[in-house]
Amino acid sequence: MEETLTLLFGQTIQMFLVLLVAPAITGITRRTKASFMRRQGAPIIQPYRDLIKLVRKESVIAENASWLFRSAPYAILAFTWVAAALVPTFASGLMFNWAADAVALVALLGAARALLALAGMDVGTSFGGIGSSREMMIATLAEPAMLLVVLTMALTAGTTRLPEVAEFLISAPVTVRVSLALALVALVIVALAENARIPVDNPATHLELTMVHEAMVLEYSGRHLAMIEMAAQLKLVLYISLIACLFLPFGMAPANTGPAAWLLGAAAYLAKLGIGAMMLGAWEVSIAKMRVFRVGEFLGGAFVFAFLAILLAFLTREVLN
Amino acid sequence: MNHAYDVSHLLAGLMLVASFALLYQDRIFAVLNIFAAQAILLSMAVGWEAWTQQRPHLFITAALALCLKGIIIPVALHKMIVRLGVHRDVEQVVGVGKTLLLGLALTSLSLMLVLKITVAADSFTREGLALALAIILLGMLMMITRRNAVTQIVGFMSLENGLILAATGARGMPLVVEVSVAFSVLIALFVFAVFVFRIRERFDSVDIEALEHVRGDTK
Amino acid sequence: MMTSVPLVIGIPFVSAAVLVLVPGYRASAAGNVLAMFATFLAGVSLLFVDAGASSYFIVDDMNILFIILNTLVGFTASVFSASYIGHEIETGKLTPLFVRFYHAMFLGMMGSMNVALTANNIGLMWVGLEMATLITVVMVGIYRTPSAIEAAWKYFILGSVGISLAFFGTILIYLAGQKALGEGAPAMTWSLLQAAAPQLDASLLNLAFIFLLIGYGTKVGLAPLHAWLPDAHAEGPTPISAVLSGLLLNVALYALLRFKMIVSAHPDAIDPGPIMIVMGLISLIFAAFMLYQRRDIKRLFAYSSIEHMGLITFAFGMGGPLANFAGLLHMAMHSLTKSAIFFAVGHVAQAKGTQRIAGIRGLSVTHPGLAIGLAVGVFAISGLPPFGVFMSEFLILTTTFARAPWLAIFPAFGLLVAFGALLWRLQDLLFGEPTEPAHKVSASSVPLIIHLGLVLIAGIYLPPTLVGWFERAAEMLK
Amino acid sequence: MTGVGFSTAPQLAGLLVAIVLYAAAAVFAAIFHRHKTALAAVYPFCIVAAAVAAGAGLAALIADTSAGFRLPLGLPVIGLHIRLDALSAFFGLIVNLGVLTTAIYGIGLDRDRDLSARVEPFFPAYALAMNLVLIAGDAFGFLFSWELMSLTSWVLVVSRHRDAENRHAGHVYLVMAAIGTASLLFAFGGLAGAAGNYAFDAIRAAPPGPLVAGLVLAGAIFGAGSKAGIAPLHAWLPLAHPAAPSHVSALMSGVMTKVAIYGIIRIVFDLLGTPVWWWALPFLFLGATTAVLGLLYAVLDNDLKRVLAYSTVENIGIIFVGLGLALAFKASGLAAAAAVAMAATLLHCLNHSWFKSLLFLGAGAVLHSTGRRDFDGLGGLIHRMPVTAAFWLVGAMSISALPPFNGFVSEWLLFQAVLAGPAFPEPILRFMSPAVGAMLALAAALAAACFVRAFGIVYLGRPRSREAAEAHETARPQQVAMALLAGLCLLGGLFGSVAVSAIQPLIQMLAGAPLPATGTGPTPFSLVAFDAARSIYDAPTIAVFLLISGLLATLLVHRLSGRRTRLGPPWGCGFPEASPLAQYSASSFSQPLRRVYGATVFGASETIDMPQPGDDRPARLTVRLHDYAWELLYAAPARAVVRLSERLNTLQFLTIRSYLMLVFGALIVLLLIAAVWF
Repeated sequence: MEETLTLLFGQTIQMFLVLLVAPAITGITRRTKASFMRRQGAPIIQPYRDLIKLVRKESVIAENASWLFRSAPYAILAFTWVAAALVPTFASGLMFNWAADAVALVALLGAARALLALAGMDVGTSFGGIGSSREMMIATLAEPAMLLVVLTMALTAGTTRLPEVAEFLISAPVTVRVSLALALVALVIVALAENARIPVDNPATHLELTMVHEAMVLEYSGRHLAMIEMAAQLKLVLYISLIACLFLPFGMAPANTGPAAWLLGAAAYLAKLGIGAMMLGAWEVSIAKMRVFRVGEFLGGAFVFAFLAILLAFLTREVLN
Repeated sequence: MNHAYDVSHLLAGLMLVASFALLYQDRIFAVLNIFAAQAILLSMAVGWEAWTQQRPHLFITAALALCLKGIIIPVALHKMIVRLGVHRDVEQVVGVGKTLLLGLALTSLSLMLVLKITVAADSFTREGLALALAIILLGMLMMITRRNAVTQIVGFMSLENGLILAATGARGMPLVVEVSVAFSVLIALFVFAVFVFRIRERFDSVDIEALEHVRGDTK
Repeated sequence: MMTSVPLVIGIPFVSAAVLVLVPGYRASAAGNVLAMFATFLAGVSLLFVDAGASSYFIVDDMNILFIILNTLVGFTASVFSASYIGHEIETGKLTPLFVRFYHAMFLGMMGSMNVALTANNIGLMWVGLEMATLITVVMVGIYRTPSAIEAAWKYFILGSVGISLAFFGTILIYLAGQKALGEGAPAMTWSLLQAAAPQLDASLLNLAFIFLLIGYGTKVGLAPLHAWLPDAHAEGPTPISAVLSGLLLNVALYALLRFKMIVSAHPDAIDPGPIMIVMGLISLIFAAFMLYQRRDIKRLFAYSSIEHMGLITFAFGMGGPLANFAGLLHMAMHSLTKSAIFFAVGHVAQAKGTQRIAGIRGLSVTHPGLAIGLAVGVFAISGLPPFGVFMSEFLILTTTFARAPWLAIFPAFGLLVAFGALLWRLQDLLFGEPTEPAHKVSASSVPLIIHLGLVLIAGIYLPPTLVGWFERAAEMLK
Repeated sequence: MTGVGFSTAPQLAGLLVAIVLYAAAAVFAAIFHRHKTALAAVYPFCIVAAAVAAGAGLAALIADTSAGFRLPLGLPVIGLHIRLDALSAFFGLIVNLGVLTTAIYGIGLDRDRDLSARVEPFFPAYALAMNLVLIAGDAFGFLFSWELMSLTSWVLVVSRHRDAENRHAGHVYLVMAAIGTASLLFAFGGLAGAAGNYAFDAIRAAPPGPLVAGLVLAGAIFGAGSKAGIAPLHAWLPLAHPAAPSHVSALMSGVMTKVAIYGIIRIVFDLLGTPVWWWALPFLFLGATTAVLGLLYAVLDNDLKRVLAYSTVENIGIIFVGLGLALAFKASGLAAAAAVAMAATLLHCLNHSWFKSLLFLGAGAVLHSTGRRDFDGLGGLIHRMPVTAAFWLVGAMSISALPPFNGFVSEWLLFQAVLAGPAFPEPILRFMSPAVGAMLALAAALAAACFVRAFGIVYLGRPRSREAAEAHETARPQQVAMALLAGLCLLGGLFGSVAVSAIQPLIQMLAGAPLPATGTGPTPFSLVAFDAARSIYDAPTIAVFLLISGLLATLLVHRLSGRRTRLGPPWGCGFPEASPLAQYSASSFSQPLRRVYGATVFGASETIDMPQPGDDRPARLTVRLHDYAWELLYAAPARAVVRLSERLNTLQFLTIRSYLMLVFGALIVLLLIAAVWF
């Protein structure tokens, strides 16, 4: 009983941790980019301010918007948040880590994406349509790649439960395997695409026919926009923690350990997030955005990598047993 | 008994020759005459069989053949031709030379077949059968190498001749058969006549090419 | 024993003779129906007098069903004719004199078919078939339109050639039997020949079978001997088309089967199987393709008859209890279904005033009942459940596949091609915007209902007696 | 007579009662077809029958009933065998639930507009035929009912016969059905053997040898597969399914395809004896390609009902993959994995029957109220038909395998099965399973894209036509039917574990072992594939989580914000378009996907006709796609047949003499043969 409570407590902590950290990560990324560009840039806490401001503003909605348009942001935020809360972050084996395995995680994100795309089409402007259609096209390439990566990891660890994967990688003496490397590359590409980062999309643009994610949310304002922004930031966190959990789970507090260990884990986790954010920033300044129809090839590459990875994983399994 | 065999063989052979003549002939009246001749030969053959086999009822068949095919039909056809004003010479589809060659081939085929397979049967039946088969095949050949309806009728009847020859050649075959043959030939003639006249009503020739411009299911 | 055979044969002939004298076509129509009904009763009574063989007639498991079927379809066809031909007079296509003539000949034809079916003497069998043929020749030409006369002429020439070849085959059979059974009648009695089959002269049997196959095959309508069949069906009066498809083809095939029994009972004689398989498949597939180009509705179904005769011949060629059973069943089902289809087609032609498929559209709108009848008929003949043909085709295909998989492809292919064409045409007839004119249908639809009802029942339940006949006949057929 | 004793069970009795009811309804409607009231009465009739049958099926499934008897009907001697076992029961449940909901939908049909003697009498007949297929205990009965099923549905397909497209669809459909039946005939011929053991028990007693088994397998896959709509034989399906009235389309797509799957399972898993590993290859290959191909068709098509039909093709592909995996695992002696794959397959059959019926019913509602199925004429319906839209959204999310709906449950199980792939002893299979996994992932993503597109174009945005603008919400019974199905989709999504444990006996029967670790999860509702340590999916917990976080978010936001909302014109980056036609259309939505996939799969080619400046004719963009499956497997053979028939047709127009020549020739040939032969 005692223990259950602790785990529940831990789970709750994680839920709010990710929520609190998310804007900061975006802030760090922006800041890094700014400094690489020799700009001063906004402070790291700027995203928090933006969110508050957005929430406080009145929200303007098109007359012909439907109930779906109004309710979508809540659902999107919920889906993303749950997904983010279920990825092992600072400690594995928390209360509800088991509830959703890797496959379910991908599906949760998929649900959020589908709703966002629908919301984009609701008002019936051509921009929304552009955004949704491109988003879904990108998804058709990114999601399989992601799933394959996850499956590769699951294969090496013999389970689709992320905590167990992490545990396995911590405990087992991991000889660096080609399949893992390929999977990592694929996952990074997918992460870039899913989070609408350069080179797939440019989070900082508006009024360009090249935009994808921003085009979908054009019609949103006020609190609705805030929630969508929040969801986007959560998603970024989620992906960074996923990469961390799958490829460098070190420092994560193992299952059934107390709050003491969690503090360490948390520290390690935050460090990873920070580094991830900075690397992202560095990457974004160092390369240019692609034309939308090159994206297909780019993500196709991710798919190929992931497929090779799982293929090799199967073969290595063959060697093992 | 031996010369019995010779005679029937001779007659049958002559009938075969007649069939060849029919194939060769291209003037319609001559065709009719030759057919009459073949019919008469047939009746003689049948009669001879009746005598040698001591089966008097075969004489009926002989008589039938003589009167009907030897006299009545040729005359009737002759009249018809005159009445209908059919052109007197038979257009052939295949040249006479080819026709005769085909005829020879068919004859040899039938001889080969029969002689080869009916080793068991007595020579008498074998010869009769072989020649009869040859005559039948030649009759069919005549039917498909001539355009003119009358000659087709003739060809068909020479085919019948072959049948009767075979039937009588088969020893002790019950009367029912000859009767049926005669019967069918009668019917045949009757129907032929009906048709020929009908055709006269509809088209102005007995040339069945004229008949074939309908051929159903027009596009 | 065999007290009712004389009746089965006698009634039609006698009443035919009477009808020739009866004035007034209505009376003769009624007489026809009456006589055929009596014949039907006589046929049914065959069930109760025990089967047996005399020197001229025979009643056994092989033919009893066909006799009954023959008389039944004859009866229904006569009912159909009564109303149908009446209509032809109203439309002035026929004169009363010709109609009297028609009914008399109808009876004559039925009588001679019964002769062929009951004959034990192969000569007699031949006579019966030939009389039936010659009478139908006249009936096909009865409309005296150019196309009708051409059809009859074609039928007559090919028919007579068939006659002669079949007769030559009969002579050869006699010669083959002569050695074993001595000269005279015995050597022409089927039951004796069958009993003494192993002692017969094998090589003569072979030659005989070839001639019989070509001769009677012409009547069955096997390709390439089929040429007379489509036109004869299309140009003759519809009841005659029904009888041709439903009965005459069957009778001819029945005769062929009798001889097949003798030949296959002989150890050294050739196996008729392969030849029949090949000819059957040729007819089946050829007819299937021909269906696509048909413009005339009666010719369409005539070709479908060729197709099914091919299938049946194929089945008997395969042999074996299952295939033979299926073949016999298919013969029965086909004659019921196809005659029903022709009844329906007759109605359609009268309703729409044309036989051209292009002139008939949207029947399901203007004549729903008729449309259903036609559709049921076509689906039944295409071997869809719940109809009897499905069972026979099921048996034929499965057993063929089980025994020679590669061989089973061909009949299946043929049937499917044919189905494609029939369905196509059927949809054209039933659906779309209806065409003018749309008269009321005058002819009686009772025969149609009776036939389709029987086919439906047979598809679901076969009475054991029937099955018994079929199984024993299949046994006889090897 | 053939080993089947007369053993009956209440469940079987119930099923038979239902069948009698169906028959009664059909006959009744056929007799009184002139009276609309009588026709309308068909549906309540069917509801009762379906309820009884579904109940019986469920009971039989849970009790693992096995009962049957023999009637002196059908084939002589062998007779007609009636048999009910867990397998028939499961699919019986699928069929009758489908009939139940569609019949409820039918109650709401417009008397004067929709009811006709061409539909109502055949609706129960169709249901009857499908039930008969399931309880048939011998080859004859099976094919009999199978063909009856095709025939009755054909009538429904051509019920709107004045439309030439429907006639064409009907023709293609029935011919294709006949071809399929023929190859099933072969399959059963091989199973029965020359002796003709057509009863299933007899077949089970003597399974065929390896070669024959291969042929039978081919026959079964071709025959039943074509009925289910497996690529590349699928081309008839998107023609026929949409042509029928919508509630019938729902039955054809949602239910009849499952009957076809039943046929395959019955033959391959039950009658064909112990499996060999390579049997799985065709299933895996065909299934994977079909799954992806079907969706690519769907995502590029612009007709609502045809899109649904294509997505049926895709789902059949997924089911095939499941079957293939189950077969492979079973043949390799990996019973547990086989059980997982089988569970996934069966669940997907169930789930697909639900959401596909739901989607078709929704499409029917749209078609009924707007009279249009083409995407370019729809849009904005969420305002006019909110209820339909809501339920359709549920259906769309389920079919895109998004949690917490049922589509995801079977998808998840299937991935678990794929993950067991490395255990295969045969290298080919070991190589194939990741490939299959990749294809499945691709299919899942495409499905999401496809249904976002469909929902967005039809229900969101602004109406693209007057009809759409004047649409009205559909009738109450239709809403009830959709509500039922939507509810099932949600429940199935939340409590998939319950369903799995319910079909354990069936899984045992087919895979050789039950699911290893059901009920060992943390909560009673957590779905466990192999063991709790390896993989868990706990839908209820996730759902609770979603609720909590959703509520939290709402609370948070509403606490902070003034909740002020103002309505204004759409922003659209300051370029508000006047005309609704300026919206993103269906084809523009699918353009990126077409760019990415079209060229490879459909040989897509774009030609742009851009007029010179000053030239006032409009610019044109024309896109050409090739449907290779149709062109090569349907159109080409049809053309060949017609051409050949034209050739042969000259034989109808010869002269009498040449016909005589034919006779003569035949005779001579035979004589020559004789001369050479002996």
